[in-house]
Amino acid sequence: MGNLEILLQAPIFSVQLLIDGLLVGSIFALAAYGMALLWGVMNIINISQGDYVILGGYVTLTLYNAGIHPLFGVPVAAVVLFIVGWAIYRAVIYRVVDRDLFISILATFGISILLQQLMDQIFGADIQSAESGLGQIFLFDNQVTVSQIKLVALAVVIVVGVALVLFFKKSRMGQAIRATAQNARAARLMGINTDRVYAMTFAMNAALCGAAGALVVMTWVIQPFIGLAYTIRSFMIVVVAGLGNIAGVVAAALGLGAAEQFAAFLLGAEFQIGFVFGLLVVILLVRNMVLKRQRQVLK
Amino acid sequence: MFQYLKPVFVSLSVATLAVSLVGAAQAKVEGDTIILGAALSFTGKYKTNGKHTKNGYELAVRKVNEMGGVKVGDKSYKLKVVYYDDESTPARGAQLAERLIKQDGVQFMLGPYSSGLTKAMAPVTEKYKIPMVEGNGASRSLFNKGYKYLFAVLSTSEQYLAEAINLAAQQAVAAGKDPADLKLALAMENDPFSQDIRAGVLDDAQTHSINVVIDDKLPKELNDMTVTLTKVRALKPDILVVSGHSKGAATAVRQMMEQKVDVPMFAITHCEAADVVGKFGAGAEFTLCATQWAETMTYKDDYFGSASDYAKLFEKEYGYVPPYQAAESSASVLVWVDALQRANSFDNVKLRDALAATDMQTFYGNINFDETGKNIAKPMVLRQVQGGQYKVVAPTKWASDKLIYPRPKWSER
Amino acid sequence: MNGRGKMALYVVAAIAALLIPQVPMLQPYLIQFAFLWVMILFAMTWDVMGGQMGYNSFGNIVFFGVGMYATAVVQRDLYFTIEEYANVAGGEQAALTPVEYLTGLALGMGAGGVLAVVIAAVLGSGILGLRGHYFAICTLGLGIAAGELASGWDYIGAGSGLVTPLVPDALGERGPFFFYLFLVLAMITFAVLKRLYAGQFGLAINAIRDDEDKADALGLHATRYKTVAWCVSGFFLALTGGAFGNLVIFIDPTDVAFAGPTFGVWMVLMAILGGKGTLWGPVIGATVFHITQEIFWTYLFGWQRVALGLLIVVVVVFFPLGIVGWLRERWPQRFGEVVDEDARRGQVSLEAER
Amino acid sequence: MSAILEVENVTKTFGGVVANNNVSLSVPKGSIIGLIGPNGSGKTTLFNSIVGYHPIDSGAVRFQGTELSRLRTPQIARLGLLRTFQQTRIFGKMNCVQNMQISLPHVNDNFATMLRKFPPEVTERAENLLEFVGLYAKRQLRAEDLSFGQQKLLEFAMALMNEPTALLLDEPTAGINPTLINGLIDRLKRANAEFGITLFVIEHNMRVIMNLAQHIYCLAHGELLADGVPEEIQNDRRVIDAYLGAH
Repeated sequence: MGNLEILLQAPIFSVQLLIDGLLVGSIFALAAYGMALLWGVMNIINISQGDYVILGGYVTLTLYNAGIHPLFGVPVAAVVLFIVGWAIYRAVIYRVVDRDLFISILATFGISILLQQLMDQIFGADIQSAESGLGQIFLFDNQVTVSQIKLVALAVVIVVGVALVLFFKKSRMGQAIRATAQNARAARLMGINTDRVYAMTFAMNAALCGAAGALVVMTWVIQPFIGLAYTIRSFMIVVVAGLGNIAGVVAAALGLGAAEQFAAFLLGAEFQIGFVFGLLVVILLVRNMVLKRQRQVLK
Repeated sequence: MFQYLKPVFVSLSVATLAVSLVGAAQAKVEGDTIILGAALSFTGKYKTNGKHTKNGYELAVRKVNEMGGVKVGDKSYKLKVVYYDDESTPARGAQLAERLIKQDGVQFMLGPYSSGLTKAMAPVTEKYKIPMVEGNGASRSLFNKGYKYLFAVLSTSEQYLAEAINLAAQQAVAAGKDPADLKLALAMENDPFSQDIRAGVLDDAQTHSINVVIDDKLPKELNDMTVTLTKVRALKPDILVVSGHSKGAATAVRQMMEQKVDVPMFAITHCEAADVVGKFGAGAEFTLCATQWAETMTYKDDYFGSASDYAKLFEKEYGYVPPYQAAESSASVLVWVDALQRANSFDNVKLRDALAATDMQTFYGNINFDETGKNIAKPMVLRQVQGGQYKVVAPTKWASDKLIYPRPKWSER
Repeated sequence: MNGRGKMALYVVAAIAALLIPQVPMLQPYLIQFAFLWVMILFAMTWDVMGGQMGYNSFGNIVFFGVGMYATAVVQRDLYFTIEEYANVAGGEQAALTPVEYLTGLALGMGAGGVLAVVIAAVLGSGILGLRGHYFAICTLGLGIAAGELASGWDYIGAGSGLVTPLVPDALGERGPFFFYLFLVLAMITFAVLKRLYAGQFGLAINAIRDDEDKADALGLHATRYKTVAWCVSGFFLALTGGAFGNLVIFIDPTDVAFAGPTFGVWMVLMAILGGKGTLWGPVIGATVFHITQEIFWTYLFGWQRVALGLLIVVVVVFFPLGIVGWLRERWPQRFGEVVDEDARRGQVSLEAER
Repeated sequence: MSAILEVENVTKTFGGVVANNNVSLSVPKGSIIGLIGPNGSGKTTLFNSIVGYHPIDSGAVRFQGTELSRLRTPQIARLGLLRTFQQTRIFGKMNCVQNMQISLPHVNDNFATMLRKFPPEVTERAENLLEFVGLYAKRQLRAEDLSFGQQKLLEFAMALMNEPTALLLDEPTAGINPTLINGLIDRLKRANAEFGITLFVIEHNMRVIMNLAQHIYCLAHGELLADGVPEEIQNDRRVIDAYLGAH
């Protein structure tokens, strides 16, 4: 493994990979938290998660092309995606909330294809990106570079995370969402409009993805067809971290980010996506083995 | 008993299938129109280049029709192209080739976009002995299969960036160094086209005994090559070669600029299609770009005039500077026109022979096919972005400007 | 109708299908039909898992790709060295005699089938322990990971893909050849599945679908049935893949062989559209889907995939029972079912209240 | 009578909550034994421990001399120790006869039997058993279309189809129309007498269990509180307190 030698001889590059990985992971955390929310509250696994991310990227890109600084894209994409999410809930999702899980998986798969194709028609299949204009920080005699936009991403994730925690603790809507997550029927009996809660949850999830997308388009490049990888990453992070555990989600996301960078470096970039999906299979199998050992009572 | 329904369903489905699919054109020549067929990528990852290809075909068809059409026998025919969308996937491409030939009765094929799609369609056209003239399938693996009905107006992919390696070797010699001391880094998309370029570059590196220090394959769904660039920073190669259609070009230029990766020579493909200058401005400066064709070249023909005339016409028509993908597509149509007129017949074997005997000049370059069907009369050109313009720097015959080597460091710009 | 009468109908239908190539009007469409048979095979093999057993797999495409690559590699290595093949394939391959070609194809498909069974058995022991959405997502990951792995493996051509040999001219045109190849494969698959569903196997996997814990509690070898079901599904899908590689000639790892986002999803959609968990549902679903798709392709130029996405959403949300499923709910007696109308009505009103 | 099922010092905890603590009991061959206890006293957990739904922390479970605590549910079922569920579980989309057919004993299954079609004898036996529980007229209905009580009966019939040596019944009369309960008790007794099936029954309905069981164990707070013949249990102070205390 020639690649391993590089790391062993110049360990400084593992610092580079680690920093990159952690910062990249912080962007995953946003989308993953949205997925955990959706899963926990509505019991829906949203395959179109990644496509909301990409759509958020295109919203930001549109601003950027109109001459507005892409950093404004973060809130704007969040708001636009909030509306899109609400609309999608009203059009499709509310019909599948209480149904078989597979129906919702397949329905969101359909939405995913639809969004991809619409983005392809509207924005084109080319790779595009928005320049944040933020520079790089050079460390260790220029051996390690950290792009400031990735630091901004980390800051955004922290701010959003704190805001979410406050939202769930303090606001009425947040409490209603938590109540619905615990027991939708009981919440309904207590007078909570669960339909509104679901709509809100779905829209908030889309908004989180939109914000993540704005960061993605400033950090890397986007094209309409790369959403699925973000969905899978989110799913993995949630499986590892569990539902409703924001600190766990962030930790798992950072870990995945770093693992991916090292895997791509060591195995070769062509295996990066394969690594993510392979890791998913492994994690699920391991999880199942652990669960089997302690499978609890079935009623 | 549901089984009662079976024959009903079978006949129903057969009938529906038949009815839904009948109705397409059933002839290679309809009245005074010659029908050409093409499956192009109107959706999916090759969509942009699919559009360039279609614009190229359409512009040529319109021009030919305006100038009196094609004379076969003593009759003048208009050209018309039937398009299908191959969705950028080879499975669909093969199916569509079949459909164009068997269902629509097309006897004259134009190529799709990308080597992968061409690889999927060529065996089908070959099997039915339908000649196909293509301008966008550059992989040399297309031309070692003994295909007799496939003709490509473009230079094959192993030539794309080979010139860059030669240039670097020359520079090394000029600086009194041994080319064998040069270090080469490759980051090539994992698809037929780029892997072929890689093969060509590796061959040339071998002749100069250049040491390959990085040999990464980029994923098809590429959006980040930080990892490869980290390796570049670690190993400090003298040449970095990246190929991955438009997205490879855009990603590489952007991230090189962002992460301030210094490398003396940086060569890529698809600069024009990805519009790296428009997108990244100064960041694209000093990048070497392989191109099949440049509008500054001095070729000309009766239909379009000179290369720059073509570029002007194209820009007027479609609102953007023609990338070479469009030019080679237009040239493919011109090759068909020439062959049809020389063969003076619609017989596919005669047409094949006429195509094989092609020896002409177009605005795109000289065209003369060898026995494998690839064009050997036209060189690849290497351009460097200098002051926001693409300047031809190699080969010497066409060079308008001198190569700037090494690339200035980011800190010194 | 008695068994003999049914049998006669099947025979008549089979002969009718076999005679399609003799109809001059249909001859240009034989490859279209071949694709249709492939779609039917997709839906039927998926339905073993998703419909009959309730294990919704997005990863069955793995077996398709494995079969395709195995066949292509056998065909390549049987009569050529890799070197030779890279340089003298394609047009020159008329050099293969019909016997050589058919031997290679048969051996290759056989190898692909066996390999798929082995993979299904090995993977199944772990993955089939997952339930519900975990299984669905895991298999989704499996399908994509397989494609990425194939893209990185040089022996099978990596990202550059692999070209399969051409059908020798002596075997006639491509149209009839592949028409019959896939038709026969589809018929065999249909017959085998019909037989499997008729016995204990069918009831067992239905039981697993309805309540796996109960099946466990009754002492059913659930894991064995699940694994065998996956092996059966994988085996026929691998055969399909092997032949499909020869049909499209060029194998691209992610777009043709492990084409999860297209074929992988279509097979699910087709089975649901026709009615999952029924014998005829997948056949009808695939037929309707294929025709719809061809119409979309022809008339919705460039927007066909948008339409496809919409179609998925609409079918899944509004029509989850599928065509045959809907017919069966509507006229259960015609399907040999007896329904307690009072109970049914009671349940409907209960659901309405919910 | 020799013990067919022996539970020795079984302890099971769920994350600190002790569900079963050092429970020992034995079920003699051919008997009908009852298990009672207030809600949450660990009855169902004990059943789950016996049939292998989860590992036990310590202790031993033996069925006809075979140690069960390392086996998994289907293996235990194939030994002839079967259980039914408190929340009835049947195969909803299949009709009653199919439900019965697939409930055949699977102990001799191999790859060849996967393919077998069900011979007329099997169908006949299935129909006889459906007749036995009073579901013959509904045999072609989908199981999910049956009423809750009928589903319970079907589940019982399925268990009989499986030819178990011993049967663990988790609240067989819960949710059943009181007018049908006597009939059910009668059938349980007949199953015990005619088919020789040992029954181990969790039951809340005191009238039923007193009528049915020959010997009764009482659990409270996960521990064995008392055991004895119905009359003893009925008059046992501790049992009465446990039930009252639970309310």
